[in-house]
Amino acid sequence: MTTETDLKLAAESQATKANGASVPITSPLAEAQKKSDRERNLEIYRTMLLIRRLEEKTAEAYTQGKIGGFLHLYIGQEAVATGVISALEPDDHLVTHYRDHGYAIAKGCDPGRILAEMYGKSTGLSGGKGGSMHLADVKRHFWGGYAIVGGHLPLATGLAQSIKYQGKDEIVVCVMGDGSTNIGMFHESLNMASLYQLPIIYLVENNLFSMGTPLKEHTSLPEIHQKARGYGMPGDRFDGMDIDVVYEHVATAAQRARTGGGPSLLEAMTYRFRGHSMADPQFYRTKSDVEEVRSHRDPIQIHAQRQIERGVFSEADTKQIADEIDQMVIDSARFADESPFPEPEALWADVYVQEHS
Amino acid sequence: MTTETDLKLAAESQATKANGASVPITSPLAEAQKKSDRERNLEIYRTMLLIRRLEEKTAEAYTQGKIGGFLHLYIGQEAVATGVISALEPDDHLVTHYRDHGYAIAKGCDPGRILAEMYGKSTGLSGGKGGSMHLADVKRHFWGGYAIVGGHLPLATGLAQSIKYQGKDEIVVCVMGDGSTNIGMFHESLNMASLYQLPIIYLVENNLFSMGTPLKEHTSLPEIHQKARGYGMPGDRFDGMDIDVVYEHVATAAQRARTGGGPSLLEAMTYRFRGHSMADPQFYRTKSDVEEVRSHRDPIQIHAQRQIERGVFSEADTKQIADEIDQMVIDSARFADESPFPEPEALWADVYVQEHS
Amino acid sequence: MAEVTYREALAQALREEMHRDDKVYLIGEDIGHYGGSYAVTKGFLDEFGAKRVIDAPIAEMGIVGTAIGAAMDGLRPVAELMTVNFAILALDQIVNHAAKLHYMFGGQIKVPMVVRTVSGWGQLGATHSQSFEGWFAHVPGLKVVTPATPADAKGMLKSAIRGEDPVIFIEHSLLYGVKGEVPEDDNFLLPLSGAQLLREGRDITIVTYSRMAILALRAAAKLAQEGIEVEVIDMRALRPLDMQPAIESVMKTNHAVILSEDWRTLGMGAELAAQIYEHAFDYLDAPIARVASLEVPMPYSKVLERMVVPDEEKLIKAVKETLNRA
Amino acid sequence: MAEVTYREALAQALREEMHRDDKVYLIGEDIGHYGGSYAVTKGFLDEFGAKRVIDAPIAEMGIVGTAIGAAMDGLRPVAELMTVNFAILALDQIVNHAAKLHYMFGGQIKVPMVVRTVSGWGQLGATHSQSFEGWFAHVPGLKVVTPATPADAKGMLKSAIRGEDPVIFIEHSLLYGVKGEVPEDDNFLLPLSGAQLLREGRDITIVTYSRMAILALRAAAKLAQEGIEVEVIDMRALRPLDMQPAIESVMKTNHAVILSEDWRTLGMGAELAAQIYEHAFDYLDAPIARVASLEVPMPYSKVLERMVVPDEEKLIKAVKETLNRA
Ligand SMILES: Cc1ncc(C[n+]2csc(CCOP(=O)(O)OP(=O)(O)O)c2C)c(N)n1
Ligand SMILES: Cc1ncc(C[n+]2csc(CCOP(=O)(O)OP(=O)(O)O)c2C)c(N)n1
Ligand SMILES: [Mg+2]
Ligand SMILES: [Mg+2]
Repeated sequence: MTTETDLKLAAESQATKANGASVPITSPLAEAQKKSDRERNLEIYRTMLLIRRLEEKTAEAYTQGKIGGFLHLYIGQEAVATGVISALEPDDHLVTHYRDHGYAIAKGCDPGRILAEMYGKSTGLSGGKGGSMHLADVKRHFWGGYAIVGGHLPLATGLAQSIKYQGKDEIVVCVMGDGSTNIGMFHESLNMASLYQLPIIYLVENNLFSMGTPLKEHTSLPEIHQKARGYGMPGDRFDGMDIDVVYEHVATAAQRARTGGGPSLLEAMTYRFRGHSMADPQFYRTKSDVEEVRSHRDPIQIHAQRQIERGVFSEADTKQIADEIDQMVIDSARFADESPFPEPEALWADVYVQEHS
Repeated sequence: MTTETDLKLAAESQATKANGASVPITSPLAEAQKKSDRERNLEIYRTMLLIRRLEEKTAEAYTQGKIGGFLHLYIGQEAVATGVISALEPDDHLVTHYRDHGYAIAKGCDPGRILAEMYGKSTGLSGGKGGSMHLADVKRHFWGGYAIVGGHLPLATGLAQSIKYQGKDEIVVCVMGDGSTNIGMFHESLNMASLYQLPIIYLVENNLFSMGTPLKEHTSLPEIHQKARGYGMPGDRFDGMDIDVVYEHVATAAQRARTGGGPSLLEAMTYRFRGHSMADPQFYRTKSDVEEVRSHRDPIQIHAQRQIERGVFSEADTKQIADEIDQMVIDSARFADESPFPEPEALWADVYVQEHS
Repeated sequence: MAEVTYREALAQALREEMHRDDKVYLIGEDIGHYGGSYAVTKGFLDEFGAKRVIDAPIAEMGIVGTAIGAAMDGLRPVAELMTVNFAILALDQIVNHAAKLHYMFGGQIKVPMVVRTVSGWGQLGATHSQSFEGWFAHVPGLKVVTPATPADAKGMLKSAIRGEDPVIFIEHSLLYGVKGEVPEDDNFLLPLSGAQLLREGRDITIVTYSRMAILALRAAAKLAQEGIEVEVIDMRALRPLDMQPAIESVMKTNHAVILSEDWRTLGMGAELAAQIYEHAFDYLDAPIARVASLEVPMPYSKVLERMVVPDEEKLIKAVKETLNRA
Repeated sequence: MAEVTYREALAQALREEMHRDDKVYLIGEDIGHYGGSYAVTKGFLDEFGAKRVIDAPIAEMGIVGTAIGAAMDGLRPVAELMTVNFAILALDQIVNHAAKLHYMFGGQIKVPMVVRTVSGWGQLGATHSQSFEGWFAHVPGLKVVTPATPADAKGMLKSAIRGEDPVIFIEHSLLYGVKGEVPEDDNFLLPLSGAQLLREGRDITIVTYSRMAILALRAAAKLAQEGIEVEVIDMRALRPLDMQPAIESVMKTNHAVILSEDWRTLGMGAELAAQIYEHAFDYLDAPIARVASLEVPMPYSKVLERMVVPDEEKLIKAVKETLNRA
């Protein structure tokens, strides 16, 4: 199957070109925005379902030992990534925390290369060197997932500084969890972003837990969006389980950032249906806590139900998409399985850009 | 003069006893609170003038090469330290930044030992090992001046945590400059203090400059007391050049902290009449900027004028105090001059409490 | 004596000291509700309550800094930093504060604090697989402990908690499940320095610590079958360093290999080797070999990660090369 | 060639590169209105404006982190950290981010950033007198430069700014006033590694860097009067390390002293010594001496501080002891 692999990599060949895009950036989700109500909502459904199904495959692969280390699933939070990316321009910049699979998919990254990265294969987005927490696709302006909590906030802020410095009309979205808002880098980053009026959105996915620590026990101000007040910055909280709501609020903040209005702090109220990572025994909540939310606020259900009621698409459409996605997941897994591990030479590659000088 | 030295050190002998007070803590400023209006205001005048005169002596000693390293004078900000300490109980805890001379004096530390510390003498408050930025007098619950900007905030927060843990009714005051509110440790400390409802006051001396960087250029929210909102904490701003105003506002926050009301963020508006340190060329402001404030808002003038007008004390009283203080400064300088430098053995003392084990 | 895991030995030490002294409390991320990211403090929140088992915000500087402040006032905090990779976020508090206060203020302040943290790897990626024990060991005012066995883990942690100085206590994520004999005595205390001879041998000395000590013993057993008698020295504590056992051993074996899991350049191996050269110069028949991690950010892919870290094969190769030189 | 100070050489490098490439900008505390805490960027705010000379808040993580982000997007930031003592507040950004991104993301990201910072002492107290160059030199992915002369300062800073990798550029506060010949050429570039022979001698080799190189030359001159011919090697860059000149020199002199201003244990001296032993083992007539700072938090009092730091007397003593041994 190397031919398939080769084709895919050829198509993705600019992916490893460092720093910035070399070709116009496109993604299904972005293109769908310009299309009909039906097209747009089908693409949103497709994206959310792909995230869900690929994560399920990922969990399975982890139990099979094909994926190692820490694995943080995005199941339950699909509407946030999907809503965020659909509200952005294709060339807008994205920086996320380690819970990055959903964003990689929404940004249009190849699911086969996403899985391959988690399998530690040379065909992975980061050549197998990053793994689950460090997916990146710079040619799509997805600058990667980061695993030091809060560590990516200054980086994202610097990206925004560069965009303003160069007078570009792009913006940056920096994603983090609720627990990440307590670390010093949050403070330093938001202060600088507001002080310099940078085109950036800090998006907090408030899933009510910092690993196993409940929101009210880790922060003195559980209304996280209100932390924006400390920086003279607008803050906004909304339902992160409803894609349409997410789109609304992100679009507003994006408009503000793009037109010189400066940064925003957004808080998407969401919930993860799985543990913090695959290792999480979840002593801190009950199965019924999770069932409660899953049964009433599943973002994919909410979206499908609404669009079917609106007659925008039908049960049949969702079935067809489900079938397409099942096949896509199978193909992606096969691609990852059949891809080669990195050659030993890869070990010493890219420690420095200029080894000598 | 070793006899005088010996006497002073004998009187201060508990000073080097580690961790906490061994004898009931007293200080002139604290005692004066319980006395008459006249006594109280004379003591306040005495304290502010001693700070001013000792700083002038310090500056002179620096130019004579008796003091080395960084020297940050407190001239112009006297009303803040004096107001803060007069509003506290003698056994309340104090942690400050490197601009600590005024606080050491207000807390009742011996001026001779303060100067001796700056001279690097063994009779200094910290045995000559700390210098100007690291005065401390633990037996008076003055836990010291710290020179890593923001570095002392977590320490002060931990002191407050210990006080609450042990059920003591003391409180902590943590002093910092306006520029220090931008560093991550400010965020982490205030969040934890509010989350755990600790008995602490964070007091910002807003002298409008972070070294040479103007307030509006270093922080996105120049109304520093409003940063408290990000932590669900009360914030309060007031005139730091008026001792009576400082007393008022600090007393209120102290009462809140002492009665389980949790932490506060106070902002005292003040100004330094000298450079950031002795090395400061002050390119960032004009002589007339300083003259303007010095002539209209000198905290010592404001206090003296008001009390004389109120008939609480007279010109003659101030003259007499001035004479006493001039003598005190002369004696302190002599004590510092005549004190011995540390013995070579001191180099290896106190690296560890338990060298072996 | 009972057979318990490294994890359980640590839990015993914490539990016993918390029962003995109510000034001892724990603070760290997810040590309570979650039960500890490596399950060391599982059940502690129920047993001791939220006052003494504090689930901290993600704020490494705040966690260590407040622990220092509480220690200054006489409490005995045990701060947990989930891994040593995050400990560098708190390095200012550890290096510029905990290590300095007693000296800088002329003995007026004491900081009886323990910082528990964890080294290790296992497809965790570049930012979660580092070893920084050498950085802490560079700093006067700190004590640095790296126990390899359950017994050392328990005895040294108890001593660290009862001691008067700041201690950086570095555990290893790949050791938590390892079992060993541990005394049940409530007052089982071990000194915070002192290297230990783990295995006698006449041909060559392996100087190491933490998890690598186990690796060294396994390699030594294999080498014995080939007639190579290896002496293994476990440093146990990295500051203060007790070099005497290693130096005496090398004076006997005339050959040495330093084995550590950190990056080679400026790693622990550099100091351990330098001191052996300085004190056993005339006894060495060959240069000392340093077996350490290859100097790349840790790659995620297991095929690459395997190449980076020291293993039996690399160690055995270094031993043979050192013996066969010249 | 013109005689200029180390300070002026740095200012020339910054000014020239800013004129050459408008993607180069400066960010740091008090580099603008104040003119730089060591006056290196005096006048830059007026010359280049606030867009390219940014007076940052006191936020070391933010300063370095935003510089990394801007570098990722193609700018060439020069971040200034007022002293290396505060640089450890930004260590997470430097070690877990700047050093890792290019590798961790499979080559997709580049970080062409320079962090200028300063070591030094002078009655500044325990928290303001430290040397951490060895910590940066431990980290794969970073380049570490420690120029001793105005020419090196200028040529290496210009190369660092034009390079594609993150560079930690460590200046010395006691060198800013020192003068030296500096080429006026706008394209005067020096490689970011490569040790240099500063003085030839047959008897013993002093291996050092930064300000200590000046001290070594002074001591060498004195020793020459006593008939002891010292060879002085300036390492200039600490990562990557160019050991060849030092090793060849020791093969000739058979004696070595390592001179550095950091604490001895786990300091630069450990690595430099270890590598010389490894590569010149059979040529050494005596163990290598390490002259470094005494291992205490730096005391303020000048009578104590004087005892801590290396000086001519201590160096000369070490040279003679090494030569007279056995
Ligand atoms: C500086 C730092 N401290 C601790 C950790 C360990 N850690 C990883 S994720 C996490 C919890 C983060 O929770 P949150 O920010 O709410 O994000 P979520 O996982 O819920 O999406 C912790 C403590 C880390 N990676 N980095
Ligand atoms: C972490 C850190 N960064 C930088 C410095 C250098 N520095 C010392 S004081 C100072 C300015 C502080 O200003 P502010 O907080 O307003 O206090 P002020 O001196 O005005 O009282 C700076 C940048 C430091 N000591 N620590
Ligand atoms: Mg969360
Ligand atoms: Mg100020």
